[in-house]
Amino acid sequence: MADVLLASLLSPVVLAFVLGAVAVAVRSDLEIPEPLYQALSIYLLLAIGLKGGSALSVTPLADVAWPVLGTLGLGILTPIIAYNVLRRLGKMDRTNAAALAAHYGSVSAVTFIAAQTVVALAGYPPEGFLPALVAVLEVPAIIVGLLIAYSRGERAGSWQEAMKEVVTGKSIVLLIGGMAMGWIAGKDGMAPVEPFFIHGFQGALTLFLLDMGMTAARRLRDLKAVGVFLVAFGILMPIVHGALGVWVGLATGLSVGGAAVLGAMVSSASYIAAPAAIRVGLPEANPAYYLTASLGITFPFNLTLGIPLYLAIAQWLGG
Amino acid sequence: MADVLLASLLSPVVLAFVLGAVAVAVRSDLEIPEPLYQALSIYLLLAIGLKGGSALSVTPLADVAWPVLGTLGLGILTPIIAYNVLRRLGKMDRTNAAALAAHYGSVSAVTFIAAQTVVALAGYPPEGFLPALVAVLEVPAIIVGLLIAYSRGERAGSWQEAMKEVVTGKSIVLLIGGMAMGWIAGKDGMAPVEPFFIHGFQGALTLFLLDMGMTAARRLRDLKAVGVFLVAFGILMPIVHGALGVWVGLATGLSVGGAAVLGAMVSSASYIAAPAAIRVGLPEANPAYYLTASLGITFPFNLTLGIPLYLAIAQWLGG
Amino acid sequence: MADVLLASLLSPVVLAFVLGAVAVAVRSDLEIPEPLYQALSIYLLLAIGLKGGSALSVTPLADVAWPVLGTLGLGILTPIIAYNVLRRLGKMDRTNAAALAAHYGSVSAVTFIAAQTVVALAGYPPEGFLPALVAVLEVPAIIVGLLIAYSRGERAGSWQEAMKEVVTGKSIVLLIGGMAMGWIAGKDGMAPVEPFFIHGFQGALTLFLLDMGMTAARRLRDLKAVGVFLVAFGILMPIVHGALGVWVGLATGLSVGGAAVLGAMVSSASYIAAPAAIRVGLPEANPAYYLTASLGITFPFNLTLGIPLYLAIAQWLGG
Amino acid sequence: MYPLRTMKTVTYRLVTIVAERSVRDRLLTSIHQLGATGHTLYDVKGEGTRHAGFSREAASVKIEVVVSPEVAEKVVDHVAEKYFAHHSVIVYVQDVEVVRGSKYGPHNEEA
Amino acid sequence: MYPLRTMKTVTYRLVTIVAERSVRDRLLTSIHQLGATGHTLYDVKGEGTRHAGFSREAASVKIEVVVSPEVAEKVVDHVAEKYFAHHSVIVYVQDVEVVRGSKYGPHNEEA
Amino acid sequence: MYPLRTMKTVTYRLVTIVAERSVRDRLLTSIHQLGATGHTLYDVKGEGTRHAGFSREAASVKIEVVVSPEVAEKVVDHVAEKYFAHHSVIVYVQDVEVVRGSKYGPHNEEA
Ligand SMILES: Nc1ncnc2c1ncn2[C@@H]1O[C@H](COP(=O)(O)O)[C@@H](O)[C@H]1O
Ligand SMILES: Nc1ncnc2c1ncn2[C@@H]1O[C@H](COP(=O)(O)O)[C@@H](O)[C@H]1O
Ligand SMILES: Nc1ncnc2c1ncn2[C@@H]1O[C@H](COP(=O)(O)O)[C@@H](O)[C@H]1O
Ligand code: NA
Ligand code: NA
Ligand code: NA
Repeated sequence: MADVLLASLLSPVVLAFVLGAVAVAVRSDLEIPEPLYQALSIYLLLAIGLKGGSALSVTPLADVAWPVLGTLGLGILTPIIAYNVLRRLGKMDRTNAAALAAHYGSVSAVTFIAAQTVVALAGYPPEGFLPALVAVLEVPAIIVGLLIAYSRGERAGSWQEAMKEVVTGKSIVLLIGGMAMGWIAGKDGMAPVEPFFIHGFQGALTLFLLDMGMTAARRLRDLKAVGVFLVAFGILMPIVHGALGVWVGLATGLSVGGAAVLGAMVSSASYIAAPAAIRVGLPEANPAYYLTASLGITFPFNLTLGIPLYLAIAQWLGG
Repeated sequence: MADVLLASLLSPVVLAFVLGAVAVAVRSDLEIPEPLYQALSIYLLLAIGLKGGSALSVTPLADVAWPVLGTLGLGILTPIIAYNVLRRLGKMDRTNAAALAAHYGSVSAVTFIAAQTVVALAGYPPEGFLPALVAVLEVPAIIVGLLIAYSRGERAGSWQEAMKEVVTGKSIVLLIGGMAMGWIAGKDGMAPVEPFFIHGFQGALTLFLLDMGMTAARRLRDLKAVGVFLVAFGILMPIVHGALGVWVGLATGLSVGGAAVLGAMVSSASYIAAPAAIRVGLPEANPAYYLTASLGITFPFNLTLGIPLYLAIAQWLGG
Repeated sequence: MADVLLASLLSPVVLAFVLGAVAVAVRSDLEIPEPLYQALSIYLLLAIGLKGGSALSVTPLADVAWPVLGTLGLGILTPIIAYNVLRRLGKMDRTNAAALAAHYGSVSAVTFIAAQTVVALAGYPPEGFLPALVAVLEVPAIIVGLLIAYSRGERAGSWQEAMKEVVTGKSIVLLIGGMAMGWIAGKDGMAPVEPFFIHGFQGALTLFLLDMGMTAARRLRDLKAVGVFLVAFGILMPIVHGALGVWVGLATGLSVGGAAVLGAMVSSASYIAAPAAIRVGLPEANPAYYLTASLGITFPFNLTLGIPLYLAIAQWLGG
Repeated sequence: MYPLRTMKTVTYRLVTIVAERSVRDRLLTSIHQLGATGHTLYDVKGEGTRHAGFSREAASVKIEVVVSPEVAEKVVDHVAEKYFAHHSVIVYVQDVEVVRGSKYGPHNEEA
Repeated sequence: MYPLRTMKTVTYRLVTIVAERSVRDRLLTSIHQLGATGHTLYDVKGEGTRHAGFSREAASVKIEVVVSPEVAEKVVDHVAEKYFAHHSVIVYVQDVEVVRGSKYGPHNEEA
Repeated sequence: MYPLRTMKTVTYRLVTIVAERSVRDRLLTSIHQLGATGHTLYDVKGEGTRHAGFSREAASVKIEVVVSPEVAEKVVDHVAEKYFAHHSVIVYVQDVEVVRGSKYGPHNEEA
């Protein structure tokens, strides 16, 4: 595991994240222009979709069915776990607990990508269709989180608007759209776009993580507003969810690599789709909580220590 | 032809166009940032130019001369055809007819690229110097369209400003500039920039078409303002021009693939150079007409059905 | 040398610079969107750093130590030379002389890249660790320039703010950060990001130089404000500094190619880091002087004639 | 004030809204329903008393509408009622002199 | 109004133009010919009564100029005469208080 | 002026600064120290009497702050004193009517 941990920590992708954080810490005038950030995130989501779709096109349905069902179950179960932990142990109010539950039940695409890379490098190539699971995992938890909140009192937001945001949000459109494209075009059809979407992928991800490092470091300034409990939650909840994800992955027939990646996905907290939907559906929840926890604590934890940990769990359970 | 049609319809490039249109239809919050759109269009135009220029550098002048002359003729003839169709059959006023004529006589670079790809995949690799024909086809029709309008009454715009826009517009500068660069640098000089400009091309085009799909779908909302005649014009005029283009291509010595691509070029309607020049020279023409017809009707038609059709015509005439 | 000169002048990179200048000259509406410019400059600086760092990781310290010391010396010496030339021969006031000295003592990363490419193509592959020298050369001259100004009277700017800008400016953060990343990740760790950062490099540079050509041409409009002396300075000073750089390079053990590149670096004038720091530390200096000289005169001179000249000097001294 | 002499000008109201992006589309819909005949918008960055900076995704947008005093009032009321409690939004109003007044909707008064 | 006490301020006019991009360069040339000593511009998106959205290529640009009342009048007249008939353009004018008035051209009155 | 009837509005001051980017961060710090409770900013391009265009790197930034008249005065004074001599900077002030006045800092007068 030390090997994997080291290889993971010393990859350009993680180092770029660190560099971004350092740039903020030393108050450099480095800035990633907003359109570049948006361009990279469109590119990454579409690329994941394309890759997953073209892999799906050569995977028998039977291999995919159980993992999909398992992931769906996790998408419903994990926000409920998170909500209860926050309410009971954290004494958090309903609104903010529901908002955080939506985030921690959903998934961070970048964590998924990083996990895929690390796990493959460690010699456990994961199944190619995993991006389909990202799409499956993204939505349900946000709906569950909103349902919890809306079933417990008047809300300032709009349920319909929030649902519309959930299902037509850009990350789901690009992910599912990309998968459809990859699936229809198939391996052969994808060949001409591979240099752009496949070979360029890790490099583009490096630039993206430079930006993520800057954003995460800026969020850390809000840390005191957030409190000790939420910091602990941001590290321990992912470990619980991650272990659960690994176990479900192995139980539904995924390889050790695939289960480790599913663990990382389940452990991760959304920072694109969930914030967008929660802002519309639950505007009274405090963004400082869910953004700081998800971007400032859980994402860096998973990127550095979490992923190797989930792989270790997968090796131990499934080896 | 069914094969080609299918391969064309199911390529990532066309699928991306469809995805863009779907995103608009479901009112997704997906947005392609303006600078990304501009960056992609600079990249694509320069890349076409570079490729064409380096191909030209190894082509004997004799092979190019006739196709260039033929294309020039088409650039003068097709706007006159289009103008007369619009005036006589469509009873359209002079200003709008001249504006549309300029658009349908000029060329859409993206249609050209798509045609090149489809035709090559179908086993009919077109001549490498075709980008030179794009440059030749772009300008004359816009001048013809403006001449028609200016020779028929007082105009609100400025002839000089419009001419300046025509010859120094960004698409012509990048296309001709790129060709000069590619021609001077030659095949060897181009080698270091190939990974960026050649291998990355299809992928960048995919992203660009995602945006085009969104723009086209938005334009379709203006469809009722445009009327039935213009919809029919937007489909039938390209077929006529396309057939003419194929025939001239074969007559001037192009291969079946080259003639099919020339057909697609001639059939296509400009949506960068012509609108820019017409807005300056004929501001009284209604942009809703020419943009909706060119972007909302003709472009999607060519991308999906037109290109395979022109190839079929080329196979039939030239086979 | 004629060969090298020709190959250099006819490379896509230089041609793109010329195309940019032509676009401005004909008043084209071509515009490189600001975020694209920023994205390219982030990419290029990070890529240079990564490449240099991974080369450093396999270079014995002994090979690097002398060139680093020599470069440091040049970073201190050349601004002093430039200052005295400007004061004594040019009769320039202290503030503007100090500002120009800072620029001409520091380094232009793009000139460095262009030199590397030309020299390698000419059959003299330079040492891989040269980007480390860029980082070493960038900072000292700016500090020397500011020191000269601040030791000679009251200043409108802020010394602290300027120092902060110097050491946390984006170009130094990306260059040194990239080097650290490349050094830690090593050759193997870099492999996944190579298609993006290494293979795509020359193409991205081509786009960047299109923009540089436009900027340089716009600066030339200020030429009369700048005067004959400064035009001569912008051509002759680089030749002197370049020859010095070549000589120091050979004396500290660099290969002919490495010494030529060091010559180009030393001869070049900064146009990112120095202007940013000088604007903060010496706001009373006139930007028209240092920007026009550095971007409008010295950069084009080096890109076209300078680099082949330094290579010729290196061949002659070191052959 | 220096009334323009040549062209006939009318005084309308310029309502400026700076808001987190998540409310942009809803705001635009409401503004047009309340009677605006057009709008101008662009992305901005900002800091305020609520706006904790959000993530990058949640930068702000600025919306400007030239409207009659009556519509201006309705827009301000709408924004205050619907968004002040839970969203990062500010709104302010100024007078502007325009030519071609009718373009911005009916209006009974003149400058 | 709350006149600034410390620095001496003068009231000038802020002319704001929102126009389709195709007229940008011609507008800027005219504005400077009419007497403006500077301008500020940025890209915006918008909708109005004419502006059918054009294509992406034809998004709008906003131009702001601080000028004397006389120049303001000329600029508004020019825009109205040359562009209102066929282009997507709006123009409006406001008072602004500036320090260093002379910077924006000659002007006989004070706040 | 057409005072808004429904919501209670207060007149504050909108201070607009257009400056070369190199002074952005220092300006923001000072503005907040002088009493602003928020700000809005965005990138612009411009030309003026000093602004020789700089390089691309030195395009301009526009900063807008809604503040009380007292703070407005301090901000204008600060900008004039610190930046007019050597930097490309303009500043101008306008009245704006706001709802929720207290949000922008204490203020003794009303519209
Ligand atoms: N005093 C102010 N001056 C200018 N803009 C402000 C001010 N306060 C807030 N804003 C803008 O309004 C947005 C929302 O403000 P808030 O609701 O206070 O977070 C901020 O992001 C700023 O862009
Ligand atoms: N009522 C309005 N309020 C604010 N901006 C407007 C308004 N009407 C038009 N605009 C802006 O002016 C541009 C041209 O308007 P139009 O000529 O009506 O198409 C639009 O794209 C908008 O950006
Ligand atoms: N008369 C003006 N109207 C509008 N903006 C101006 C004016 N003068 C200067 N500016 C803006 O203020 C910046 C600095 O101006 P200056 O200090 O004159 O170079 C310029 O880049 C413009 O964006
Ligand atoms: Na999760
Ligand atoms: Na055509
Ligand atoms: Na130097």
